[in-house]
Amino acid sequence: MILDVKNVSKRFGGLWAVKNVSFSIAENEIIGLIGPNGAGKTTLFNLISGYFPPNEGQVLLNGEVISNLPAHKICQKGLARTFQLVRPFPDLTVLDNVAVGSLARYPRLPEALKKAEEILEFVELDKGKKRFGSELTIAERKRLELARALATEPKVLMLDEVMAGLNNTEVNEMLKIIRAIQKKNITLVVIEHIMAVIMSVSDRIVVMNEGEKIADGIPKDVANDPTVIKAYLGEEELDLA
Amino acid sequence: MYKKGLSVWFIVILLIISLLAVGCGGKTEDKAAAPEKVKVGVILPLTGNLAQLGQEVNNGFDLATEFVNAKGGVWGKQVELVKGDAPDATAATSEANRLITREGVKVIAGSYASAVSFAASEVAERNKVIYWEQGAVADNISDRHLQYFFRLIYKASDLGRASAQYVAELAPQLKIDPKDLTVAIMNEDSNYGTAVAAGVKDIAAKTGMKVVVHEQYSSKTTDLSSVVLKIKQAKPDAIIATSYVPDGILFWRQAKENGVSPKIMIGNGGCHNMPDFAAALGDDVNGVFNAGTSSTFNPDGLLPDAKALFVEFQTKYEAKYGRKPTAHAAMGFNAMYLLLNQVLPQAGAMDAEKIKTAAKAMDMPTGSTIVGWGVKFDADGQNTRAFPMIDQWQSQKVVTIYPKEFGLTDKVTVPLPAWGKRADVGK
Amino acid sequence: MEFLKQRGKSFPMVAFFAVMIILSFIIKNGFYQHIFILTLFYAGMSSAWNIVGGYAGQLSLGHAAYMGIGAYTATLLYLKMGVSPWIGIIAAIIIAAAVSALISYPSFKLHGTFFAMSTLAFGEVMRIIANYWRGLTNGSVGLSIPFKPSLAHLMFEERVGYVYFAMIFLAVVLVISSRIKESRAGYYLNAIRENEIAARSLGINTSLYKLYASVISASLAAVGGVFYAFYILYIDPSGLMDSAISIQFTLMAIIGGLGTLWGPVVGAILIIPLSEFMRAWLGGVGQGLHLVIYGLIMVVVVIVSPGGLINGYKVIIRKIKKIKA
Amino acid sequence: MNEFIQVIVSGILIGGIYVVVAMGLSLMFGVTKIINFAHGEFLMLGMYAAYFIYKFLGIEPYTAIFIITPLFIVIGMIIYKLVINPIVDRKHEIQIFATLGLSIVFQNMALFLWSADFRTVNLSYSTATVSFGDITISLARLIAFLAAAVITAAMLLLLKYTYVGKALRAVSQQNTAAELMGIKVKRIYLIAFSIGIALAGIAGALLMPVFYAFPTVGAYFSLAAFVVVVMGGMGDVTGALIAGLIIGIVESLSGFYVAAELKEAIYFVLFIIILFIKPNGLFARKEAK
Amino acid sequence: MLKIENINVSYGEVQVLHNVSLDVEEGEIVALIGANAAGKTTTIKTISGLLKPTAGKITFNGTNIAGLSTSKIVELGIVQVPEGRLLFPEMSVLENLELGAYTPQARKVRHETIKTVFQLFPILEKRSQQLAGSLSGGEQQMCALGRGLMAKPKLLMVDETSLGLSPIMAKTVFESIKQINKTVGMTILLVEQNVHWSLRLAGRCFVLENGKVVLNGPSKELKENPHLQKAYLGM
Repeated sequence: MILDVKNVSKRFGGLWAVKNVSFSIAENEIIGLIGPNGAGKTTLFNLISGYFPPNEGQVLLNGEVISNLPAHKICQKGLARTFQLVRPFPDLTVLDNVAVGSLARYPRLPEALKKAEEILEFVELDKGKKRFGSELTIAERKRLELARALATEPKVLMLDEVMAGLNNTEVNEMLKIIRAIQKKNITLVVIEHIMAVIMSVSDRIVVMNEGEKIADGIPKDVANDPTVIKAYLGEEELDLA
Repeated sequence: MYKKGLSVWFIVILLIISLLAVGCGGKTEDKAAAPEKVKVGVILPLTGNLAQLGQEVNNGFDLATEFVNAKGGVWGKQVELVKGDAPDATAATSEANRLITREGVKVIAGSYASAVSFAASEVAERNKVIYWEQGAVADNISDRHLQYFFRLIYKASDLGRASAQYVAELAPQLKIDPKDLTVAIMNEDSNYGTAVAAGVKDIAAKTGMKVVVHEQYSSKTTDLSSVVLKIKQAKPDAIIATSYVPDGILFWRQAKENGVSPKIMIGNGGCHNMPDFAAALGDDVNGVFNAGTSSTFNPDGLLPDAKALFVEFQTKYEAKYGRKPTAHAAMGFNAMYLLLNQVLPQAGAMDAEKIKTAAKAMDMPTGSTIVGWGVKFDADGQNTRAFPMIDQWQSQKVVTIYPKEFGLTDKVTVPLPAWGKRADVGK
Repeated sequence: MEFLKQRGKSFPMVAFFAVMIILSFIIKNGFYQHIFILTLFYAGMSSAWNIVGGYAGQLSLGHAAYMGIGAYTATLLYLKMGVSPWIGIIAAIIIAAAVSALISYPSFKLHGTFFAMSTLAFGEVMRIIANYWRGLTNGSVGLSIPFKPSLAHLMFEERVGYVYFAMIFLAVVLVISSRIKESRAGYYLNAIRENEIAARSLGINTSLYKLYASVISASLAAVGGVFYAFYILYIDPSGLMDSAISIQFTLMAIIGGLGTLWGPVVGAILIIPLSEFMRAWLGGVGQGLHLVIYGLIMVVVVIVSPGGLINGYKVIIRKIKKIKA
Repeated sequence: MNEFIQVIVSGILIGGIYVVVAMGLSLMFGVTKIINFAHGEFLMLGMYAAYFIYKFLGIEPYTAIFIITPLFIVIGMIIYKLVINPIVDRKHEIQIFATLGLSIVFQNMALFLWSADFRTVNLSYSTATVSFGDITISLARLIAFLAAAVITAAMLLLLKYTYVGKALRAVSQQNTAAELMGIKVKRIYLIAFSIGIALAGIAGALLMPVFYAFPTVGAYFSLAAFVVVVMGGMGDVTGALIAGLIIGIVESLSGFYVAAELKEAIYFVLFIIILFIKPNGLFARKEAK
Repeated sequence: MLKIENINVSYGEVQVLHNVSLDVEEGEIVALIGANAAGKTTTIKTISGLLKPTAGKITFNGTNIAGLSTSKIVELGIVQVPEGRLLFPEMSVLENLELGAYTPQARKVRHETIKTVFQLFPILEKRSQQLAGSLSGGEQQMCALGRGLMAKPKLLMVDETSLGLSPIMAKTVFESIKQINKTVGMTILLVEQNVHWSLRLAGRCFVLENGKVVLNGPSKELKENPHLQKAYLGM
């Protein structure tokens, strides 16, 4: 198992944002993490990536406990992430944005820039690489964010809604990129909203609701799980009269 | 990270502009080379925290120049003061450089504030220009053995010695042996206050007076109650204070509020002889002593020429500025007048070496200037015949009482009456 | 010289210093030389500030303290033990670096105004300590350095010596600045400035890099302090470590362009001559008039020019490029 | 023991003055998020206003507050329109330097117009005291302190019970939502700024009987006021009151028991330490996001 | 009632809305649906006057409101309940509601309005002295809705009410929206990510994708639309 999440909980004030969540990810899998808004997906990402420590439980990367390490250490150990609200560095160029990522592995700038160019080519963002982070469209920003995380050469890459706000063509392109990333032997954890999309790309799906894991399995099983349907789609027989 | 090729041209353009500015400046220098007027540089703090006293000195400088110009100027030419504003040492360096190299002055008068004097006189020395210091008192300014530096005023520690000495002399009137006299020293912590306090301590050690409290504070403070309380606790017979105007007012007001009532209160210039000080305290100012230069002593103690000038200065000053000259204005006048009326005519030309020789040759007895001093410079350019006088506030006016020959009155009130009962001091 | 080796990138630097050297031959008038020296000095100080304030985005308002530490260290070593200021520079660097490391580490938890205010308070504390610690610093009486011109004493008979020294100081700061800017550290600092959370997620030890920027910046400011002491030859706490001086460094970088290599230099080239000439022209006219105008210019420039002159210029270039494209 | 109480009392009194000066600053910051580095200069102008009103109209400073308040509201509006409005949405550093430039302008304008003389009004109550046993309290400082309490209370009432006050709080907490409620945010900024300036003017009038006006007087108080505002948790009225008193007491204690020269340094150090422990001020309820 | 014709909106140099047109008739519930960042919030921010369109026309009851200030638009009767609720966290529930009635005309009748709001959301009356920041998510959403109603709007725009709410809570909130529409006769423009809810709640829907309206029509028809099913319902 490359990533083990063991009984992780996080409390904000009196509320449990994440409650006793456990799952494991095998190498080179694509895991879909879904759930309605406010289910605790992003909080879970923040816990795993070291943005804040869990109140309870442990996270292990390649068998090593990482749950009390600072975020930068976790990244250096090979776990990278993107943010739901994209955070490109607005006053840096696209190339420089990605170079910040690749510098984690290639301390010398020329090499880092070369690697960054390669990655930009890989995500097909190499055309406008001299533009500033603030000048990109939403789709480009998402891709930039992905490229930047990829540039840190992670073993595990966690993507937080990289397809939100994209149109169909763009979603398909992104899916292509995600599959290509998988081919590079990188394990992926993907938070996504749109069921159809996540179903098609994931090897396995973890469903969360109100901070808890409510399902974990292959897409087909999960899609037919009545608890999931109820949580995710809401009660169909709602009376709005 | 960014293509810089073009931004460099931006800088180059800026440089060209500054080059042009320099080019224009060169012409000014040519103008200075053929002067129609006698140019004398002035460096004073005209802005910033020390602006008030700087302006007083400036008034004195201006009036002295008017006097001399009215009499036909120097060498038959009118005198023009070229002024530089120097609120701090860096600005002093700038202004000294400007006056010397762009305005071409050979003598600079200044500077009241010691930090300004330090920096500006250094530049003058390096450029072999005379620095004529009228009122900066820090001891070590003249310890640098500069060749072109002359200081008319006494050192700060000598001021402190004078006030402490006077306190010791008053002890018998309080029926206290000077050895049993308890003294509180308080001073603002810039070089002026610190140096004065050192002089006070020196005399205290010599006379055996007991320093029961020594408090130093920043003149920029908003509250002196802790200083006041400490002094109140120690119950000293005398307080020897060195303050600027704001903290001086603050201290005495808070002292009054807390009922601090020493038998003797003496200040050391800077604040305690300023009209603003009296305005803030009203009748409670009466009875407070001040050691320092005086502008209100008895001119009968002066030599006849000096006396005439003293009277003329007093009336003309009041006519021009609408108020009586302060000691700082008088010192400014004195310094500039000596320079324009004695030193430069004696030197015969605007040449630093000649001016230096003329200044070194000066030998004026005590009582020959409008502040009572004589003039005789030692090897370091320190005037050996400057001395502070002692004043007492009476009827909200500064009245000189010591040395005797300059005293306006023999009526000296000691001990200090209680707060609110000081209207009759000196009567 | 080191920076000549940097292929095409060093062209602006070479061009700049070529112009500076030419200027050093042209400017013979002492006052202009003095302004020239001050401009180079302030450009260096502001560039040093820019490493932490611009690159890393930590708006420090206490850098005069480091200048003071540098000035006092070298001056005291020289006056009390006869140590050459060249060695004093090294001592100044060590002490300033240590102090900045000590204060910076906890203060980087603070953001925005809170950080700025804490550095302002730090600067004031250092000034008050320098004033109070009379046994060491001679307090407000200040320290005056006797003028004994020689290269070993860092004092020059001809003012042009100071011009070259200031130029070397600026060159060193600029080379270090550009080296940082064009390296991992520079990228990391920029990333921290732009978005600290994202920076952390990319494997950047943000505290460490901020510390690094702070230490280098403080060390360079201390070197500037040594230069200042041996140029003015008199130092005192209120003249050297006043918060107004810290603010000057910041102002130049902001006027010129925060976080750009040349911004602080442009800022200094504009502000120093401006304020010096204003004082020269108007200082004797009316008390304070020159500063009223100086203040007005400052307000107007800050309001009108977004993000400094260099950035304003960049925006224009960007627009031009767009039209062309 | 008595001396200790006296020291504490003095501290509370000077703290009261800091509170008056800081209150306007805090309000401005809370609502507009701008730190007004020229606040001390508005205090200075307030002192001059009180001085000239006394000198030429014979109206005592406390009464002059009724003239100064409307006058300074107008001044505040003008300055807001000219300087603050253009920078209100800009970066911190722009705001800092615009207001800093303003302070240079005002300081030297005062110097140019009124010279560097120290102006005092010497009133019967300038040095009058009230005594409780051995403890003496300066009357004018006591009045300033009581005014601080009254101003704090008035501010709290204004903020709590009036629509304008609620709008001020709304804008300071969530300005987008406030705008969506139909609140003219820019006008609220204008109001906050004008009230802040008026409070600086009032502080000037309150200070005039105990202090003295001169061009750089603002700097003597503004640094302490900044510390109070930041420590109290930007924009928090009660926080500013408590922080002001803490600073005053610490200053007084350290001045008496340590050294008068170090008292400012000591409260600065305290301030830095507090920030290290509570990075958003002593009374910040939430972590700023 | 509200008519938007071909508006374009940009953030800086990035255009986010392209020729968006939509209309709302009096008394109906219209939903604006689409994925994250499709431009829904931008659209209603533009209606509220927080953003200015670079092209196009917005009329409300015949008045052109494009480019008017937000406060003016609120006075005209368009009120937005913003995404993320944006309550004033350190003010009480009551104060939050009172601030809703900021415009002069709403302020006059605020005592009556508040009664209606408390009837709709009894929990708010119970919590009226509590700080808004201390409420639970659902309560906060109700408070935000109540605050919007306090302005006496003619058109209430509700942005992402269900965001961050549990399904049960979301259900309650949706029910109350329906209630508001029914009892008060309030016109409502709903912005939602949750397509199921929107289709059930609204009479008509507009679907935004990448800043363009790609579909619109009565909810019943849209429900059968294969594109919508594929893109949003995972069918």
